[in-house]
Amino acid sequence: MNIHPGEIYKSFLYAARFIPVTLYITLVPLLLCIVVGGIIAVLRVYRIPVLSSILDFLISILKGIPAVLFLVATSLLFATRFDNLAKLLHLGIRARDVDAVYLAIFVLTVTSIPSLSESFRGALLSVPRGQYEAGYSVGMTKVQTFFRVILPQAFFVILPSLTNNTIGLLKGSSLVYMIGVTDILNSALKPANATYAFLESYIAAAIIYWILCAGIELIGKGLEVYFGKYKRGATL
Amino acid sequence: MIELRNIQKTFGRNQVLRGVNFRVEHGDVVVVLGPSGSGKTTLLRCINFLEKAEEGFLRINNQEINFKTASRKQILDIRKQTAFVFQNYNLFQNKTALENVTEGLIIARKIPKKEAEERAREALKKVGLTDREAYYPQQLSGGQQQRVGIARAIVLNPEVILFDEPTSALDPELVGETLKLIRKIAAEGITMIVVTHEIAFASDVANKVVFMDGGMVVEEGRPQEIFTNPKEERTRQFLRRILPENDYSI
Amino acid sequence: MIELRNIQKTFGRNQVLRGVNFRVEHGDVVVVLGPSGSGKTTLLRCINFLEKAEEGFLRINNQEINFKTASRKQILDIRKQTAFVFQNYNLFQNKTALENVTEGLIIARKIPKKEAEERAREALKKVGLTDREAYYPQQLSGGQQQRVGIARAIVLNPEVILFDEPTSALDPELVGETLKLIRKIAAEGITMIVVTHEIAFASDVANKVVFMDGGMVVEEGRPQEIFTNPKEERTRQFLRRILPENDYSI
Amino acid sequence: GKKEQAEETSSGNNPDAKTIVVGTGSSYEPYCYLDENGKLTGYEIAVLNAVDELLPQYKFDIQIFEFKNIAVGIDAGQIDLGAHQFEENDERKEKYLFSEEAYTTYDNYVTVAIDRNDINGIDDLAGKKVKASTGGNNVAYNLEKYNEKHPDAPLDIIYSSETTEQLISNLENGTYDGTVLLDRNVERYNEQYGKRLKIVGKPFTNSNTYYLYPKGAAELQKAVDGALRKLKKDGTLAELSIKYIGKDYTPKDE
Amino acid sequence: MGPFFSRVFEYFPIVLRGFPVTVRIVLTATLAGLILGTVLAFIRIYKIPVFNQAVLLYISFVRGTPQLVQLFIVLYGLPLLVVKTTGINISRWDKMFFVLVTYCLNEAAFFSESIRAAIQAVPRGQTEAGYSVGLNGRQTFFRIVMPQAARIALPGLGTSFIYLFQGTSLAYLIGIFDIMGQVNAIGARTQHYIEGYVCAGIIFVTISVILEKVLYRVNQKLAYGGGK
Ligand SMILES: Nc1ncnc2c1ncn2[C@@H]1O[C@H](COP(=O)(O)OP(=O)(O)OP(=O)(O)O)[C@@H](O)[C@H]1O
Ligand SMILES: Nc1ncnc2c1ncn2[C@@H]1O[C@H](COP(=O)(O)OP(=O)(O)OP(=O)(O)O)[C@@H](O)[C@H]1O
Ligand SMILES: [Mg+2]
Ligand SMILES: [Mg+2]
Repeated sequence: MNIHPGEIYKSFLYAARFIPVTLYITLVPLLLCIVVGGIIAVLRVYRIPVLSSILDFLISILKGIPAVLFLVATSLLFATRFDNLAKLLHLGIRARDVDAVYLAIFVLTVTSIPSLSESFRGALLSVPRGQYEAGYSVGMTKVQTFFRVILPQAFFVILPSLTNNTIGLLKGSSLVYMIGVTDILNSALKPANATYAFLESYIAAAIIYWILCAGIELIGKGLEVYFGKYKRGATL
Repeated sequence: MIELRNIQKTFGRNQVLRGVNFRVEHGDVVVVLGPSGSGKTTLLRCINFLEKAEEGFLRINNQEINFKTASRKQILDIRKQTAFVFQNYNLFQNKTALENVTEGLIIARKIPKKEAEERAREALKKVGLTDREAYYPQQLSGGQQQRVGIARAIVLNPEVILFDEPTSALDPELVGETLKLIRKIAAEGITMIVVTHEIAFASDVANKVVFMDGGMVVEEGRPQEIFTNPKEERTRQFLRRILPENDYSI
Repeated sequence: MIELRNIQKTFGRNQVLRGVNFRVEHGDVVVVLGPSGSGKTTLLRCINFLEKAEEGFLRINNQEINFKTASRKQILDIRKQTAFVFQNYNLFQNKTALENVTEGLIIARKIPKKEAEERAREALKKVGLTDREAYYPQQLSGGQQQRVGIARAIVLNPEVILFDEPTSALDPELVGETLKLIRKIAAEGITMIVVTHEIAFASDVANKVVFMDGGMVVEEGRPQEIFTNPKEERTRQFLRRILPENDYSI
Repeated sequence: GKKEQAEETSSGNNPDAKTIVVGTGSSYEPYCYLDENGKLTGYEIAVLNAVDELLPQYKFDIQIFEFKNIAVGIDAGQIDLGAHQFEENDERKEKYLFSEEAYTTYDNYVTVAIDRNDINGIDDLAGKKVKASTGGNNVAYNLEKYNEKHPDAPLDIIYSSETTEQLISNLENGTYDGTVLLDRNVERYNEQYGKRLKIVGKPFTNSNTYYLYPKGAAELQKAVDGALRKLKKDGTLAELSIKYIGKDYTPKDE
Repeated sequence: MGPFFSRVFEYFPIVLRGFPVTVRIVLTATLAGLILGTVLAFIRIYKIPVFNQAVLLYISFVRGTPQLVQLFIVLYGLPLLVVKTTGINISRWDKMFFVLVTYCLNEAAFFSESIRAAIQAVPRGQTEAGYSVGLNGRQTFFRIVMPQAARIALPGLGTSFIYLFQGTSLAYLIGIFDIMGQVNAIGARTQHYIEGYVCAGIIFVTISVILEKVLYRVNQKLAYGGGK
């Protein structure tokens, strides 16, 4: 094996500067997904007529659309149509003024919604019926019961898969290099332009990813302990 | 005063309640008896609107509600006058004993937190759990959980408390304690409808026993009458099976 | 004949069984009584090796086994002579009633499928479930599930059947039925150890009552003796709480 | 089925021939790509086969890797020769061995949208957005070098790896002001998408492409260089260039 | 838009050539991943010393690093390991082998956690009931616990199965043309990428919708009379 540690170090320094970018395009979509995926899951769990069947179908379609197709199609449509639309609406903004990061966030959010929403759905379904009824029986409305009783319990259940989803998003976010957003992986490769030390670049990126993922797992475990405090010292 | 008139409830094609009528005076304790599947739980759930009956009227004091046309607001109103104690407790798993009791007060009744906690502590004291207020349900024994469930109900100061087999998930030794507690609350003049198979409790505490079968009230009356001299054959048959002087011969 | 000698079991630092001794003659029915946590379940589980006791001897007929040194083979042997009926049924959820009963015969006893099914059908008939053989546990009522559990035990033709509160999860009406069934099996001369709080059943069916507390046998004797004239204060106290002539006054 | 192609043309009748694992790509038309039938083809492949033909002591086993992974494979000692239009520079030479003999010219030009008239050379792009990609050949390297030399008026280099269609659209809508491409690639894009791009000014870089070897493969390098020289001399290389790329892009020795 | 769709039609059969390759990777990785994942799950459940720590490290590595790096390790590291330990040179084996190994190891790590959760979700009483009728540990696991755990794990496994169809593109990086590989090859040849992606999208969406239906059926079947 012909590995130059110096190149790893160089790539590491390059890539480390882009940790914030990767975290940004991971965590913002994650938050958006939690909100949107959560709402979709709620609509499906409460079996809102018509809407929930439409969502069932849309989710299974969306699951099948490869992220790169979505990315390329979105960015193409954006590049070719946005200016016309903006002119039509008399907006001063043009495609070139829009930071590709926003496009990246949009695409990563939409493509991650199915798995997030599925995790949420499973978690919501795992809260026993009796918990809803207990809420109603003390006079709380559906909404109050949901936010005060069901959600906190579902959140505990969803945490392991949320950790999984976050890690998936983190690693999957390097895709947005296809629209000019530079993240950890692609900045790690930059020094290799000069040297072709791609192996070293990949190793550097892997180290950073591993550290970040370990951190995410740690946070996940911490949240599990925190939100699961009602399970601690369970005697029954 | 609570009055049920012609309550009907169907699940799919299965009519579970076929027009139930009865009346409970203020401060009375009614025990509902009946074989499994006769609709006792469903009846209680309908009164608390956990299930929506298709037909019938419910009158609590001077407020009458038609199940067919009940509005959201009316439902919430009725729920404020009724409280439910579940067979399997159904405590909020993510809340401590104290929070379980304050939740309805603070969120549904909009009572300031401080006052709510005061009242909750009082209720917990009544059920003998003062020292357990910071415990989560999973850290409590079945009997303790059920007592928190009872505290959660009485703290709301409802017109009527509905108990669905409050002791059937408890260890035999704890059954007595819990029934004692219910008796104590009854003594305070709170109206109660209790589904239970504890005949001794019923004879002792109830003002009225309602025997249901097949979604209808078959017979009702004072406990002594029903237990010692049931009029209906179906009641007699049921009591024979359930009374402790059971005969195990084949 | 089954004999337990000095059975000791510790969970962590909590010694749950502190040297239990008793003896059951062939064909006898022993009822084990005692407050919650006294170690009744643990004792049964040790006999079936669901839990491994640290100390003690178990003798079934002429075979004696030392818990300390029991080998895998010995454990399987013992399990073949004992059968367990669980409080919450524990039927195999992925198997029909019939398959639940044949499973042990076919897989553990290597009996040909056809013969196993014949024997299983007979057992199901004995518990009155001939028409339910193709149902999955989730499609059966609690009482029916418990009867499948009993069929699963008797089909193995064990030396002793261990029942852990076989009726405590059942509807009161079904309790009688199930106890009747157990009595019927007892009449066939199968040795049984039954943990139950059903005093009426114990008085009627048991040859012997064993009262446990704190991991030890406090008192044992014939039911009439124990129930009407317990020697130990602890036994008296317990019976006062549990007997149906309960007093609910505070 | 990548091995067969190598075998049918290589001097496979020599049983003592040493197998050389050649790493090339599959997504750089017209150098190395799959034709409609899924067969690996292109200028690189043709030249490799011609070289193999001339070297009875070697048997080329052409395998497909993604551009960057060829270097990784060489690092790992599993690829003996990389052929993917590699350009050389000093940094690369420290880590790898390049062929002495170049086999393609590689002239890059500043490229802009066709109706863009304000940019006539690299200096006009100062402060403007220039698209480049990592994991490619020398373009990004030279753009960075340019910035080092012009710290007062640097280019705003944006790294990306979009599809051709995205690139053209982004040059048109001003997301990028320009990029640097091979003149012949610009022609191809214009053929596919209508005349939407143009090259401006004189070449941004003049360079050539070489084979990439691990350090210490001098013997193989010498032999291949010899074969290349022969192919250049007898005109085969030029022929292949015309056949596959459309014009003669073989380097003329001064 | 006319030429766009005619290109989609033209490319579709070519993209479809990658289908068997994708299916082969997906099926192999899923099957082997399930088996290996179950073994890993057991190591975690029984907390077998040393192995447990090793498995934890392994899962964390697989979850935490880019798949491409894992492919390098398998492609270049595994032959080194094998040649050192057994003297067999596997470095020239079909590259498909290495792709399969990479995906298997990857899936195993991800599956093991869901499998572990599913096995632990089957009530302890089921195992005890098995013992009480005289089954041994292995019999109890395969006949009682596993069929029930399967149902619990199924939704999660099904989703990752669907995603795996789209995620086999490592193969392309070393010259094996799965569906996405074919799309890239077409893109490289014609400069038209999006049409190929659309073809792939059609295939994947079809698979996703069909699988969803199949999963629903299997789920019903594994419900053992429990309905929904
Ligand atoms: N959500 C439901 N959907 C369909 N059928 C239901 C539902 N809830 C109850 N039932 C049916 O309604 C009937 C009455 O049930 P209910 O629980 O009210 O009986 P019960 O008298 O409380 O019996 P038990 O003593 O066993 O608690 C039963 O046949 C039951 O199967
Ligand atoms: N697996 C275990 N780990 C730790 N402690 C245990 C375990 N199983 C039982 N115990 C403890 O052992 C004691 C005896 O339990 P056991 O279940 O045998 O009592 P029991 O007499 O059957 O009570 P009950 O009437 O409530 O069923 C209890 O204090 C219980 O908490
Ligand atoms: Mg009920
Ligand atoms: Mg017990």
